[in-house]
Amino acid sequence: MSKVDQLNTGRVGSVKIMGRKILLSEFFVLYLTIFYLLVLFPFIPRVFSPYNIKNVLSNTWPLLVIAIGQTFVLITAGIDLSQTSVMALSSIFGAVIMTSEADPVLLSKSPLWGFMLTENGGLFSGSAAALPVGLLIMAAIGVAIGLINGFSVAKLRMPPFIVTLVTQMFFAAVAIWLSKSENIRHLPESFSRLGRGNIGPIPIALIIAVIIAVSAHLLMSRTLYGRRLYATGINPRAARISGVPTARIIIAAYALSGFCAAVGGILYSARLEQGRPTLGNTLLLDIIGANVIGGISLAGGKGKVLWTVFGVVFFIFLSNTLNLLNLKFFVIDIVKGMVILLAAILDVVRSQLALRYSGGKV
Amino acid sequence: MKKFLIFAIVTALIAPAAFANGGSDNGSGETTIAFCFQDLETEFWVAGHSAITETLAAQGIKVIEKNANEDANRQLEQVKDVIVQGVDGVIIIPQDGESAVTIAKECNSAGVPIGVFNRPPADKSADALVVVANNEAIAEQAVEYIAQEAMKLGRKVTPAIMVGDLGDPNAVGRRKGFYNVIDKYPDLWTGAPIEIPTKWDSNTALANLQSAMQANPDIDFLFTSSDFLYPVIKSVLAPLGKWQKIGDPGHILLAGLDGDKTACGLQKDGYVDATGVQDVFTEAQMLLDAMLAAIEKGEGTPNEWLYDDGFALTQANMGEREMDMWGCKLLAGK
Amino acid sequence: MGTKLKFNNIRKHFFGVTALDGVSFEIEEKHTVGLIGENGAGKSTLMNILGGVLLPDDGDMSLDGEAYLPSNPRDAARMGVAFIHQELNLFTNLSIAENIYINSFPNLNKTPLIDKKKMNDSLKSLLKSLDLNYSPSTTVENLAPGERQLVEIAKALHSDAYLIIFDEPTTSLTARETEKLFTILKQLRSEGRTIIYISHILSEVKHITDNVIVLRDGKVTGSSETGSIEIPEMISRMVGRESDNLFPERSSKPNNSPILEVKGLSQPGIIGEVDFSVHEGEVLGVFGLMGSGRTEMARMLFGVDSYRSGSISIDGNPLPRNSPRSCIERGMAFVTEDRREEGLLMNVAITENIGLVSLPDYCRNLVKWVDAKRMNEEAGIIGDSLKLKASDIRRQPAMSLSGGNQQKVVIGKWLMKKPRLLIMDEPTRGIDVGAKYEVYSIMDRLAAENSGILFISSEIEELIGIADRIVVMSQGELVKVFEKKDFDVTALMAAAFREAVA
Amino acid sequence: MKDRNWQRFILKNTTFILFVLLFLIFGIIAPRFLSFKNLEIILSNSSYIGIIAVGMTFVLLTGGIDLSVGSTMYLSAVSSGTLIAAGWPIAPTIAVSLLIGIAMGYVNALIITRLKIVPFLATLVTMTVGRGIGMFVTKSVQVDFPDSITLMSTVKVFGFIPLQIFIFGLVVLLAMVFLRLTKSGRQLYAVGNDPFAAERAGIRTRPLITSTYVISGFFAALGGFISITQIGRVSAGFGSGDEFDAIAAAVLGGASLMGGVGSVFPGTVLGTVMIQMIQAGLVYTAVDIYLHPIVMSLIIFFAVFLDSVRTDQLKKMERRTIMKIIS
Repeated sequence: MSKVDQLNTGRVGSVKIMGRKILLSEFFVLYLTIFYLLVLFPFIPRVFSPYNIKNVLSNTWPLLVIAIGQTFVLITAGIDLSQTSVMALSSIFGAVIMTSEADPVLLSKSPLWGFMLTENGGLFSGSAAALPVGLLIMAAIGVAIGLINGFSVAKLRMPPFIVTLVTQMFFAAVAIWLSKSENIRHLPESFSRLGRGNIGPIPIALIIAVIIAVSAHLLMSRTLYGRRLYATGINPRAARISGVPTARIIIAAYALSGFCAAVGGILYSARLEQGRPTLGNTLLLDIIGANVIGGISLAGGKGKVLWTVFGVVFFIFLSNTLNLLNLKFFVIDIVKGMVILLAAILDVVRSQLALRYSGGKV
Repeated sequence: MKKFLIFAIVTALIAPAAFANGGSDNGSGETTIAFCFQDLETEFWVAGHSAITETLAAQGIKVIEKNANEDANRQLEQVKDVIVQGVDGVIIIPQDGESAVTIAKECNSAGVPIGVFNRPPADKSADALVVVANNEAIAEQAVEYIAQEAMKLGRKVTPAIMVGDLGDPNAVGRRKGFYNVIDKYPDLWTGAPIEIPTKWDSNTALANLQSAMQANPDIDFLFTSSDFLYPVIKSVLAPLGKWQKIGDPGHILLAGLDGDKTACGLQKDGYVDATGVQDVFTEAQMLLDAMLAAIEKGEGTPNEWLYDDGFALTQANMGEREMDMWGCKLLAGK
Repeated sequence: MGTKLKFNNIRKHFFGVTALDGVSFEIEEKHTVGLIGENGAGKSTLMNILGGVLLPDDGDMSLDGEAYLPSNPRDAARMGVAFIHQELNLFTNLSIAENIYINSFPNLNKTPLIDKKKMNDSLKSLLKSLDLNYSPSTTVENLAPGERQLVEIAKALHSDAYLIIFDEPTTSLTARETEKLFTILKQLRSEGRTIIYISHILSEVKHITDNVIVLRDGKVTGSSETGSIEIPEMISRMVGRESDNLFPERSSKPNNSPILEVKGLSQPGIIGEVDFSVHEGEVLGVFGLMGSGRTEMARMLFGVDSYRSGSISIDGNPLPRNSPRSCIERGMAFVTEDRREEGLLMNVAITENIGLVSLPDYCRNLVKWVDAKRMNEEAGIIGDSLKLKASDIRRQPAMSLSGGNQQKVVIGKWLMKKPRLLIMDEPTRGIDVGAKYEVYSIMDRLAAENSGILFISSEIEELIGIADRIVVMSQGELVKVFEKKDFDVTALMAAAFREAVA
Repeated sequence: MKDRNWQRFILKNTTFILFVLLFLIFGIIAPRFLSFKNLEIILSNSSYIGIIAVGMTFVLLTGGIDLSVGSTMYLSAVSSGTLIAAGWPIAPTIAVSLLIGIAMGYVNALIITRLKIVPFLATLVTMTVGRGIGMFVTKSVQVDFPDSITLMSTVKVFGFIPLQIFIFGLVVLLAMVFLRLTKSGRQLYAVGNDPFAAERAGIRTRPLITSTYVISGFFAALGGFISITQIGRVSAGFGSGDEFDAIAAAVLGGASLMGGVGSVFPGTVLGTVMIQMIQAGLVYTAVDIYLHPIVMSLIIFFAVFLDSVRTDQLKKMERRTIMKIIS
C-alpha cells in the first residue's frame, strides 16, 4: 500500500518516472490486473460483485497451490509437466482409501477390486481415520512421483521436459487403468468440506492455499534451501563446487512440485466430491502460463512466490472476465492469447528497463 | 516505440469489451439461458449444440454459450460465472456424471434451474432436469443386431472394437455395451475381441486400425465407438478390398454409434449394418420444454428425469425408422 | 610506412560511468602494438568499438586513412579487422573447418551446397603451420582449450584480416603453444599485417611488440616504442604509481605438520601415482604446462572429478570421493580456473556470492533459517578486507564487477569459511597487476594464519615470488619438487618439459 | 582397442539398437509383425507426424520450441477444406494451405525475434489464438474432404512407394541436405550452440531463427495435409496434442531442448518411427489397451535414459588423455 501512496504523491511532471517505477515494481502484474479490471469495469460492472469476487477467489486457491509447486521446479531451470497426472493419481488413490461404497457394476474390473476396493468402499471406508490417511496417501503419491522425476533429472541427468512428459503419460494412464476410467464417489463429507467448506467466513481452501503460499515464500526467501535453490538454478556447476548439494536440491524441488500438485488435487477432488482419473488433464498450460505471466523465467534462477500469486490472479481474472463478457468460446481463445502476449511484451520491456537501471553490463 | 506500446496496451485491453455481446445486463424481462457444453469435437455434439441454441434463439431467448474444453473444473467455474450474471436457467452437457452432480448442486444452492443434457448425473442427490441417453444400452442394441446377422452366416466371426478415449465415460459405456453382447454369445466368436485404441483421435485410429487389420486379417466385424471414425475406417478397409457392401463376401459387418450424417449415408448405401442412435433433436426439445416450463413457473430447483432410450437403426428397420435418426434428418435437410 | 588506424578523441559512457575519456592514438602499418592497462581501464571497450560490437558516443576512427565506423562485427570483418576474443567464440558442435568458414562456406560448383572437400583441403596447411595436428573435420568439442585458441587464431588468419586484435591470447596456451604463437605473430607482421596485442603478461608484451600503448581510467597514459619502456615503467603508468614490488614479502614460514596428504593418486590416462603434501603455513606451488594434469588433479582433490585409486587426507582424516561438500566441511576450498562458469552466480548480489559457501553456518534451527543480516554483515567485512571496488555490495550483481574484483569475490567466498587448505587454480589469470598483488597478499595472510595453500599456475615468476616449495607436473606425473633455495626459472622449465622434450 | 570400438559403436547407436530389439520382440510374439507390409504401414503412419517432427527439429536446434504446430495443422486444414468446399481446384488449395503454415511460422518468428518473447510463451499464444481462429471459421463444425483428396493417400509413386512415405522421405532428404551441407544449415547448429557467439561471429541470427519457425509452420501444414488425405475429415480437435508427439519424437531421436544438438536422419526419423512401431506392436501383441500408454511411456523413458547414459559414457571415453600412451 505504501508503495502505491508514494506513487500517487508523485507530481504530474514525473509521470515518466512513475511509469518506470510501476513497470519495474515487483507488484507490476498486480497493477496490470487492477488496471485491466478498471478498464473492463464499465462493460461488466458485475465483475466486482461480492459473489463474483468470491467465485473468482474460490477458483484461485487450487491453481495457486499447484502453480507454486511448479515455481520451485522452474527456478531450477526445469519444468514439471507431470503435475496433472499427480493430481489424477492422487485423486484416485485418495478416493480408494476414503470412499464409503463402490458400485461393483462400475468398478469390479478395476485391478484394485477385491483387496483395496470392495462394495463396502475403500480400505478405510467409514473409519474416522479415512480422512487423515487419505490425505497422507495423496500427498505421499505427489511426493513419490516428484522424487522419481527429480531422481531422473538430477541423478540420471535426463532432460526435465521429456522426463516429466513421460511420467505425465505414465501416471495419467495408471490412474485411468486403476479405476478403469470410472470416477469414484461417496467420499466422506469431511473431505468435501476441504473444497467447499468454510471456517467462519473463511473458505478452508483459502486457508490451505495461504499456508502453502506463505511457507513456500519463506522457504524460498529465508532458508538455506531457498538460497541454494536459486544458486542451483543460476549456475549449477558453481553451486556444486561451493558445496551446494545440487542433486538433492533439484530432487526436493520436484518433490515439492509433486506435493503441491497433490494438494491441488485434494482441493479439486474435494470440490468435485469424487476421485477422478482425468483430474486436471487440461490444466497444464494454465499452470505454466500463470507462472510465466508472473515473470518466472523458464531459464531458471528467477522467480518468487509473490510473482506466481500475481500471475495466477491475473490468469483467473482474465478467464473470469472473458466468461462474464459472454464472448463466443472461440473468441475467448483469441482474446486470451492476445492478452497473454501483451503481458509477455510488457515483461520483456520491464526486464530490459531493469537491466538498464541495475547498472548491469550490456 | 513508446507511444506505439501505450497504444497497443490500451487497444488490447479494450478489445475484449469490443467483442462483448453489447449490453449484457440481464435486469430486463428478457429470458437468458446459459448453455455450457464440454466440447464440439464431433458431429454429434455440434448437432446437439445447434439444436439447443437454434431452438432457444427461435423462441426469442438469449443464449450465453460456454465451452469447457473437456475440463470438468473449468465447467464448474463457468457455471459459477453465469450464475453471477443472473441467468434464468443453465443447461449443461457435462464432462461426466459425477461432475454433473457437483455442478447441479451449485445451481440448486443459487436457485437457478439446471438442465443436464445427454450425460446423466451419477446419482439423484441434486435436483436437475435430466435427459438421459443410455450409451451402454444403445451400443448393446446395435451390436445385438450384428450378433443376429452373424449367426445367419453360420460361422464364427472375429469381432473388433474401436475404443474411444478411456478418460471419457461415453467411450467406456459404449465399450461395455459392446462387451455385454459379446459375452452373451460366447460361441459366436472366434476369440476375444480385438481392441483398437483411438483416443478419439483420427490419426491414432487410422494407425491402430491399420495395424489391427494387418495383425488380424480375419476381422469380419468392426464396431466403432463413434460414427465420426467412418472416414478413417473407409480409408483403411478400401485398399484392403474390405470396404464392401452388405451381401458381398468381402463385407465386414459394421456398426457404430451416434447416428450422424455420414453413418446415415453409409447405411443407406449398404456399407453399414447398424447404428446406435441417440436422438439429439428429441433430447434437446424435451429438455428445453421442461426447462422453459420451470422458468415460467418460477421454479428454482426443478427435478425430473427424461429418458431417451435410443434405438438401433439397422438394415432391417431402415424403412420405418430412418427419419428417427438425426443424421438422416440432416442428410435429408441438405 | 603509413598509418593503419587512428583513434581520435573516442568517448564512451555506460549509464553515467565513463569508460573511455577521449582516447586518441595512431597505429603504424605493419606494426605490432601492445595495449596494456588494468582491468576497467577501457581496453575492452575500445577494442569492442574497433570490432564493431559497440558504437562510440563521440569521436571518430579512420582505417587506412578513411573514416571507419563499423556498426556490427560483420562490418568490421569486411573492412579486414579481425577480433580474437578472450572468451572463445567457437561452436563446439561444429568442426574446425566449419568454425573457420562459418560465414564464408565455399560452394560446390555453383550449387548452394558446401564443398566440404575444398574446405577441408584448404585448411590442412594452415592448421599444420599452427601445429594443430587434427583433421579440419574434427569436432571442436574434442579439442583442449589451448587447441581451441589456435582454431580461433586460424580463423582470423584465414579471414585474411590485415588488422588483427588479440585479446589475452596466451591465457589458455601452453608454453610451447605460446612460443609458436609468437613465431606466428612475427610471421604475420612480416606479411604486412598490423596487430593489436592485449595482455596482462608484460614480459610477453615486451617480447613481441613494437609499440606500447598504456590506458588508465579511459585515458592514454603512455605511448612509446617498446624498446624504450621497461616493465616497471609500464606498470607505473598502468596503476598510476611507482611499483617496485610485484610480490608481497612473505610474513611467515611454514611449519612441519602436514594438512593435506596425497598418496598414489591415479586415474588412468589422466594422472598417475601422485604423492605430495601441503603443510601448515605453506604455499605449495604447482607448476605445469597447460594439459599437464594439474587442473585435473585439483578437481580430483576437491571431489569434483573421480579417480581410480590413491588416498587423500586432510589433517590425517581420509576424504571421501566425489563430494565437494564433505571437502568443504573438512576445511578445503577451491578457486577454480573458470570463475565465470564455476565460480560465480553472475546476476546475484556480491554479498550473496560471498556468503554462498558459508550459508550453513548462518542457519538456525530445524528449517535452516538463514540469518541474512549477520551473513551480509560478515560478507561485507570480507569484501572490505579484500578492497572490493563496488558501490553497493548488497545489491550490485557480480557481473557488474571487473575481472579482478570478480576473482576477489570468488576468493572471498572461501575466506569467509576460514579454510584449512585453499586450492587456487590459476587465480591471477586475466586480472590486472594491482589485483594480482592483492591476491598474493591474501595468500600470504592466509599462510600466516597457519592454513595451507596449493597454488597452481603456469606463470613461473609468480610461483617463484610467492611459493615456499614448487612441485612440477608433466604429463600427469609429479616430476620434481623444488625447495625455495633451488628456485630457478630454467630449472623449473626444464623439469616441466622433461617428457615433452624427450 | 577393438572392444573399445565396439563399445563406442553400441553407445553411439543405443536408440537404433533398442529399435531393432523391440522390433524383434514384437515379431517373436506376433510373427505377422515382421512382414514387409507392416513396415510399410508403420512408415506410412509415421509420415505425417514425422514431417512435423522434422520441422520441430529445426526449431529445437536453435534452442527454441514450437507448441503451435497442432494449431497450424488445424488452421491450414480448415482453410483447405473451406476452399475445396467453395469449389477451388486442388493445386491452388494446397498452395494456400501451405502458405497459411508459412504465415503462422512467420508470426511466431516475429513475436520471438522482434518482440523478444521466449519461444515457449510465444508459440503457446499462437497455439491458442490459431485454434481460436480455426474454430471461428468453422464454428467448430467438422470439415469433410472429397474423395479427390482422400484418394491421394492410395497413390503410389513409381508404382510402389505410397505418396505419404514418398513425401516424408523427400522432406527428410531435403532437411538432411540442408542441415548438413548448406551454409545456413551449419550456421543453424552454430546459433543453437551459442547464440551470442553466433552474433559476434557475424552470423545473421535473426533470419536464421525466423526461417526455422517458417519451416516448422510449413511442415506442420504439409503434415496436416498428409494426415487429411489419410483420414478425410477435420474436426475441432485436429492436431491438438501433436506438438508433444513431435517434440517427443525429436527428443527420442537425440535432439536437445537446449539447442545445438540433434539430427533429422537418423535422429528424428528414428524417434518418430519408433513411437509408431511401439504403438503398432502393442496392437499386434494384443496388450490390454489400458496398458498401452503405460508400456509406451516406459519404453520412451528407457530410451531417453539410455541416451543420457551413453552421452555421459561417450564424454568419458573421449576425455583427453594426458599421460603418454604406453605402446
